[in-house]
Amino acid sequence: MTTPIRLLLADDQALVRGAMAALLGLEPDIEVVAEVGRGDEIVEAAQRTSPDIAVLDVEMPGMDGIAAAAALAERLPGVRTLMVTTFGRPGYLRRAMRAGVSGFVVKDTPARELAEAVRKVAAGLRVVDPTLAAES
Amino acid sequence: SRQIATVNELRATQHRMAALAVEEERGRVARDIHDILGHSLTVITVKAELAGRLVERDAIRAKAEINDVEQLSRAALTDVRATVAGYRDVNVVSELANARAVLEAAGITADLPTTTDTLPAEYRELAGWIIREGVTNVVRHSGATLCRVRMSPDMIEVADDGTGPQSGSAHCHANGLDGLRERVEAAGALLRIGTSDLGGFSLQIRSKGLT
Amino acid sequence: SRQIATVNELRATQHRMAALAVEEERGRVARDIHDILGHSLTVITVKAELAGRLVERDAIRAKAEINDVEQLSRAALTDVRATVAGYRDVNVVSELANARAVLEAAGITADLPTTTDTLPAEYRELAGWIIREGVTNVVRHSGATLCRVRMSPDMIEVADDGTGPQSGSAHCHANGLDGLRERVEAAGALLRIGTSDLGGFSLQIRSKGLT
Ligand SMILES: Nc1ncnc2c1ncn2[C@@H]1O[C@H](COP(=O)(O)OP(=O)(O)OP(=O)(O)O)[C@@H](O)[C@H]1O
Ligand SMILES: Nc1ncnc2c1ncn2[C@@H]1O[C@H](COP(=O)(O)OP(=O)(O)OP(=O)(O)O)[C@@H](O)[C@H]1O
Ligand SMILES: [K+]
Ligand SMILES: [Mg+2]
Ligand SMILES: [Mg+2]
Ligand SMILES: [Mg+2]
Repeated sequence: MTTPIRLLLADDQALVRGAMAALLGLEPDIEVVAEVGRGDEIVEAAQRTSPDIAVLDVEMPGMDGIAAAAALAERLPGVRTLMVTTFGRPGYLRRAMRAGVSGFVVKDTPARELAEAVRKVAAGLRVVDPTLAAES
Repeated sequence: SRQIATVNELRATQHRMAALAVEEERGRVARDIHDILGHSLTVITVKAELAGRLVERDAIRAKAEINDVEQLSRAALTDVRATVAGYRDVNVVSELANARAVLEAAGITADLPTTTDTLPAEYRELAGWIIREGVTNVVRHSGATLCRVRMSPDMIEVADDGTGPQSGSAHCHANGLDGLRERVEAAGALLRIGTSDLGGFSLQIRSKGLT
Repeated sequence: SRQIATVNELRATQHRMAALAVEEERGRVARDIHDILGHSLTVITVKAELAGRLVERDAIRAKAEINDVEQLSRAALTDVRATVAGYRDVNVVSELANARAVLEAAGITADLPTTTDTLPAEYRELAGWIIREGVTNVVRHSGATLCRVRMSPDMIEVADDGTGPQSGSAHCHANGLDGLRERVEAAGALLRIGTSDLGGFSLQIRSKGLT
């Protein structure tokens, strides 16, 4: 088997973060290497753990996930980003695309689809949830 | 004609206020309540999925996740019932939504939790009370520019960056904090009043284990 | 003292109306929340409890229950999303409903279309915007007793019987009508401001063919 995809997960909702990390960790080809609860801790955690992909919540204290994605794109351009959110609010998708993210899906995307989205983004493809495209 | 001018002015104010009240109510409170409930449902969904995946390979962890789901949905249901009961009951969700509206109207920056997941069922009404009294006090007494609400499983705090507690400044009819203390102690917890790390007033509920 | 009596009476009315408007809106929000979440959360709670009991003795049934919980909470979340979006989305139907509530709260007679059938798809969002801004302006600026909304396949109008347009009366931060004009022109139509046949202000969107 090839080396697993290294994944950083950022979400301020600790219970969601824990469950998502466990779900993604169940996938044989994914390894969760960092979990953070604040937007302003993302770049540092990524520098420390060198993930292949960062899965970022939008609404977080310290710095929102879209700004964090822009910071990652500048400091660690090798890390691809997948945004997750509970609500797609106006402007999110547009801002996220401008910040250089590779994907944007809702947080409750079924785990197998989420893992599929992670694989696609890690492989350099784009993933956008159609419900979010409509809401944003 | 002076009277007519007054009447017209008042009528204009009246119209403006009614329209604004409706707008505000719709825009903020409703959205905040739905947001918070939306976050609860997100946790429930993700944890239920995790439980389903674990059930065949690790029954003990699966059971722990299922228990969490039950607690979370029960808590959310309590909030929904309280919210629907004509806003009569105090509950953490609608008080957070109201806090945002009140602080915004007062021009005070609000730093509020977006979810109430970690709060156990037995503290959800108390949390509503401390938020209501604490935020009202911030608006009325603090001179603050920032009000922050924090919650953990055994602590709830309303803090500001205003003048902080002053000795002997309570007016003679003050009973907001006394009433709150009674409620908190009746629930077997403790009320702490002090200076916050933001430099102003801090109002905290702490579970007894923590003191 | 007669003036004071008038002032007091008006103030009382004003409070009553604002309170009513808020109450109504709360009632609507409460109904939404109840309908969407009350039932789902009850079922989720019961099924989670059942799954917890089954997990050690019948993994297959436990798994079926927990899958149901997942489906139910995801569906409820979808509904909450739609509701939150509904508080934001502008469309002709919800703006007409809002207009009725706002005008009633302000004590202005509302003459509104009862159907929107004749309005073509490409004007339905625009119609929502002109109704929202036009009615807000009637409430805030017109001093009117009557507000009328008319729609035909190529025209939408918000008219009132108030003071009408006044030269140089726009306050310095006004941008409601400017913003509306931008939207309307971006959609290839025209915004007209003038005096209505009711004697007050008229705000119209007209398709270009009609000018
Ligand atoms: N956030 C705050 N910043 C500064 N002072 C405060 C703050 N909160 C409360 N206080 C002080 O504590 C006093 C007591 O507060 P308390 O809530 O008991 O009474 P009150 O707000 O004055 O009256 P009420 O009975 O209407 O609540 C206040 O009068 C005020 O002097
Ligand atoms: N129905 C009306 N009756 C009388 N005057 C009106 C009416 N509608 C608008 N006006 C006048 O036109 C001006 C510009 O309206 P506009 O909606 O652009 O700004 P505004 O309502 O004052 O501010 P904003 O919409 O930006 O909050 C108003 O300030 C008011 O003087
Ligand atoms: K793994
Ligand atoms: Mg968040
Ligand atoms: Mg008080
Ligand atoms: Mg306006």
